Amino acid sequence: MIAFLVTILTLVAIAAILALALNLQWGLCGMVNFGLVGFFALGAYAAALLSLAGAGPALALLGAMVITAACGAAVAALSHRLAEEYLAIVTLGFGEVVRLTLLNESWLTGGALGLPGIPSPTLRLPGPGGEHVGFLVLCLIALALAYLVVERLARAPFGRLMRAVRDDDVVAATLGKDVVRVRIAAFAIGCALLALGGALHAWHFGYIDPSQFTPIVTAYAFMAVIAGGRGSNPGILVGAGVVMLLIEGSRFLKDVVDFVAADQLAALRLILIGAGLILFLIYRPQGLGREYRRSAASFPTVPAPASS
Amino acid sequence: MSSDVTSNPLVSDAALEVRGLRLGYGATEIVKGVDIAARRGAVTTIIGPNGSGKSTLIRGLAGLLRPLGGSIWLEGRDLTALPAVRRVAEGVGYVPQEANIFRNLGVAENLRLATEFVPGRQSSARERDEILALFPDLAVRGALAAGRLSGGQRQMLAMACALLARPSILLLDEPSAGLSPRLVAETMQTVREVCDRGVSILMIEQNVAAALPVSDQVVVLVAGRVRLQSAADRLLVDHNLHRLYLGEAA
Amino acid sequence: MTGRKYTLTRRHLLHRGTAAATLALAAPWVRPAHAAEPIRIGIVIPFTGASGVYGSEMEQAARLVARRINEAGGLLGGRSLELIIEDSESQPTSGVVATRKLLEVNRVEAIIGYWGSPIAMASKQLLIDAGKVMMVSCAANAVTEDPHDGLIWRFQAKSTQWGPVGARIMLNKGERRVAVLAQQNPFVISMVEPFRAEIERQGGEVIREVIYNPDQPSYRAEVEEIFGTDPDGVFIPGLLTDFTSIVKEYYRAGFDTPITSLSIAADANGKFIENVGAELAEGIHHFQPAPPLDSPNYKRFVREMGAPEDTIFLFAGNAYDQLSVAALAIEKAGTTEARQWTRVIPAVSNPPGTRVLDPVEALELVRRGEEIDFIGAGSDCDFNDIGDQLNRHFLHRVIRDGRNEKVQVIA
Amino acid sequence: MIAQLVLNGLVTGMVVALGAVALTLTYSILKFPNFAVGGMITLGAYIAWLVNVPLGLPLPGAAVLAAIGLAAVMLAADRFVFRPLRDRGAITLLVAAMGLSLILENICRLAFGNVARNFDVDPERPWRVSGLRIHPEQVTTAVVTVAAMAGLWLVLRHTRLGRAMRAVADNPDLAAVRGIDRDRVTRRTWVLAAALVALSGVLIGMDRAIDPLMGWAYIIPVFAAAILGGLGSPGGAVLGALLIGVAQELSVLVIEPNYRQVVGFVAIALVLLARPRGLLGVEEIRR
Repeated sequence: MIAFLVTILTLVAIAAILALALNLQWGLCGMVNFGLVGFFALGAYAAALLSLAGAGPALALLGAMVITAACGAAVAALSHRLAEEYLAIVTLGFGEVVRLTLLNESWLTGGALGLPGIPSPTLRLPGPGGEHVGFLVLCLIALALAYLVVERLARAPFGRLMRAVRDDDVVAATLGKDVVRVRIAAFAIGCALLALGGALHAWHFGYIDPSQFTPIVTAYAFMAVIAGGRGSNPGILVGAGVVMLLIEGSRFLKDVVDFVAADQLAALRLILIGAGLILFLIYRPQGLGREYRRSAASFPTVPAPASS
Repeated sequence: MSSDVTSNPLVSDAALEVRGLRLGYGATEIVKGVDIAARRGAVTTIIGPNGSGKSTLIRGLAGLLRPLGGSIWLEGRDLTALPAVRRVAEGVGYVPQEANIFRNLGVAENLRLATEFVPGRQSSARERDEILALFPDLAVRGALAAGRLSGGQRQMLAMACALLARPSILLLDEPSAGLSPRLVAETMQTVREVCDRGVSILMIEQNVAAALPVSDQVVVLVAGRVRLQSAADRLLVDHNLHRLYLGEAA
Repeated sequence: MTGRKYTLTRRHLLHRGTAAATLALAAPWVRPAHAAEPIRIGIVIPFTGASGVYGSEMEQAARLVARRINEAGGLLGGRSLELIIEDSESQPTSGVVATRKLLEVNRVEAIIGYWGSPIAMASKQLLIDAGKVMMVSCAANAVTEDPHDGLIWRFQAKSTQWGPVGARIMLNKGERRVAVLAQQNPFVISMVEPFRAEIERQGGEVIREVIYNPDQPSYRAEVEEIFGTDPDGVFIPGLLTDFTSIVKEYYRAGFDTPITSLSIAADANGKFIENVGAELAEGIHHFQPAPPLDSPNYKRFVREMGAPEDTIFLFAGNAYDQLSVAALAIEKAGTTEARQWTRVIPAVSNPPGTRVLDPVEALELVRRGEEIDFIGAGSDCDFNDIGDQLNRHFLHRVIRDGRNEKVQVIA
Repeated sequence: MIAQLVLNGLVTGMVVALGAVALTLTYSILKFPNFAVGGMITLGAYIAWLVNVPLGLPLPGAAVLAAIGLAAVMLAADRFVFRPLRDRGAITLLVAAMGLSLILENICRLAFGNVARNFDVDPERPWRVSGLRIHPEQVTTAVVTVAAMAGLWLVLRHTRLGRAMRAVADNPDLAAVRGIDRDRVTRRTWVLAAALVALSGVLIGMDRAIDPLMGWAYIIPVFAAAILGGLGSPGGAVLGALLIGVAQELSVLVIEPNYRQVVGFVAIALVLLARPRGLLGVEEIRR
């Protein structure tokens, strides 16, 4: 049981890094990244390929983060003139392009067969399953670093600028700030964090293939940010934990519930996840965090703030 | 805070009466308890510096914001709880600033929509002709998308649409905004004419110089509160008041 | 159709009732200290996602074995088999978490199922590290290639064994200029090269090869592309859903080039013909590793599964065999220690010995100390030294008038 | 060959067009991209299947019942999901729609399992018209799509509801001031959109097979079409769908077919760079 908890915590740590990255991009800066899983996959594959080529963990991680951040910057630069909804579909498209490339360029990525035997950095701690605990410690360190980076960015003048950009890019622009640069930088930093998550994922599983990187990963990250409260970094940690516990904890449901078939239970689980998401949005819009700022929420006759 | 002029609702000659109205977005209160009485058959103009809450106030009167407190009465009926979509049938006409017509719909469709969804306030053909006669500039092709009209034509179309639903009070949000000086004068003249035909008017204006001559009554709004409510001619001659309440805006 | 679904469900409920009772008795917090502890076996199979269609039949088959063995007194002198079933969601990451949970929380002795090569690939190291037995139903060669301490057993023909069979079937039909339309997935992709090699070895030619992504909105472009080259025949290894769409598209586009496919696509327990109707399915050749169709054991298995008599289960049989072989090996080794009983698997499943078809009978023989050669419901269950199955026979069938007709068995 | 590809592309585009138009309708009234369209396609197809196969009603009748059934579901969704969230901004609604899609898709899985299903229609061989292969289902698709589009055009242009919808889309505040009840218009928009999506689900089900993932496979082309045409513009959505359909089919002449889904995106990216509001998108009103 302890060992399984270690597994779950490792997954929570990785999920939390993804959620922090999304919070930086969307929560703080208002940039919807529906292609999150694409950047995550890119980071995982880059780290895996570099690790397999014999690069050390630090070099592999750095390489993955640089490559992914560059792609993120390119996507953000390409779509900087687009309204929120359009960025959503461009990033979604980018994610799809990544998936198809990983699937079809088998000379590099192993195609559908994936990349097995990825060497991972180890931190062997004493005791049974020590290497799992050791890896968890590495993930927690990475999470802590990611948290510090995002939190510092949020508190720095840069962070205030990002919030200004999110709340009203026209205002931010007239303030003479280089909105485009801020958006691109924030998006690229977010993508670098996604690559960090990807590298940890690749190392954790030791085997990656395209079917691990489906849009549901993006959905989970959004759920974590919503549950945690958009814009609130401490909330995000809680949110990622709650979401992963719901997803993985519901596995235990079928050890207890025995009156529906397993395939039906699996469908039921996803229904509950969807319903939980909606209920959270309706009844806990501020999420579990406290820094959620929202106005005009209680006026049914007020139209939604203009989306552009 | 109370205004200089207090009205007695029972014996009021006010078309629209506002008592202790508070409006805002979320926790932010912008209009902080105002009392206004817009006299029947008169032009009442609300002036005040930027950020004084004029636009919030008029949106609240139109029903686009739910009041945080206070009440709104039109011809003795309580409108406070009614949303915008119901106030029009009660006789509230509203011409927003700038986005005051359906840009992607034709001119004819705009005019048709003016009354199509307002139960019981259809104007007769004669009234209709009379109203449209006030706006000669609108003699354009009906299928023309309203967004392609000039700024002045749009303002005219918007007012015509509001009038077609035969309002008891017409709320105008800065009718002069974005118009050339010649058009401002024309617009103000039209406002006066409309009022003279028996429609009470409550308007917001930044352009005090243009608005005062056609106004009967002036309300000065500062920081969400009514600082002064008085007859327009009094304000027009009182240069101290001018400086004091209107500052550079005058 | 729906009617059958409901009876299955009712049957499910009955099984589940028993299972629930077993579970309740076995739950650690109510278990009396002296009661025999159940032997836990995990199952990781897909119930959702792209291959979600195969999970239920495998679950049902495994429960069948567990129930029969438990009713006959269990293993090792009265210990019952307890199954813990996890959904792989057709996804490696979920499969890994499921595997971890089974190993670390449920402390199972073996995990069976593993439909889908990526899931097995991602999970196998965990089982090797834990020293538990893994029994897979997937075909990618890589699963058994690396050293695995004799812990991994494949209850399925390897991908590379499938390809040449398809090639021979097409060559036998006289198709020499052939084309391949294959789904991008590890199982299918690894059979394409051996297919091409076999075609070329026998003097044929693969004139066009198109790989398509699973879950595409449509396959129109692929169909135009591949049939437009006017080959003698087209090999379409795919899965049921995409194959259904492809055949509909092919028919409506007016093509008539002969098609050869896999039975998981073109039969799929009769679902394919049900999907497209007899006219479209007419003349499609398909093949798969054959279960011992004529054995009484297989016939009874089909009956117990509540399916029509002529159903050819591919994966349900695997789950049935996996649990049977695991039970026999545990009984034979006299221990639940995985590293020990995994070594006696060939002893119960490979010749020599009495050929025995029924797991409960086989257990009897094992207890009496006899040498046995277990013949399963999915295959003969004979393995080589890296855990791959030997002597897979392939059944080649063709669809005529809405029915699958046996053409030949290919060794 | 090229003519055949263009024809195939047009038919693919038509299937996508219905969903894209529905998306654009809900977008113009509710101001958020409705990601639930994937789950709606799936549910619509399954309702039609339920009526068509187990209950044995002919497919046209099944399609009508599917439209009604899906409309009822979406009215409930509007009441319990979208209305409470209406003022929370587009992205909150969008994420809620994703959650709804997950629910709808898995309700289908819960009720019908993962096995692919098919309608009870006899497939037919194509006609050959001067070298082109045209099959009856393509004609059905074209007729249904064109009829639905024409009907929608009539509704939008020449009915009270159509004017109200366009007014709300154009300027929701002003529409309220003109006495147009946005909630009513919203509900009717859901009904129209659900009917279109259900039809599209039926056409997709005819084209390929019905399975719980079918909506997912179409969500990206549907969005691509709607955005290419300019969210909020029904004509644009049709144009975008046809363009994407044709471009995807033609792309196999130059690239491997398994990359053709990328083509749609490259096209979108290029068009959006040149015209950030899409082909026929309208300038949003800024206050």
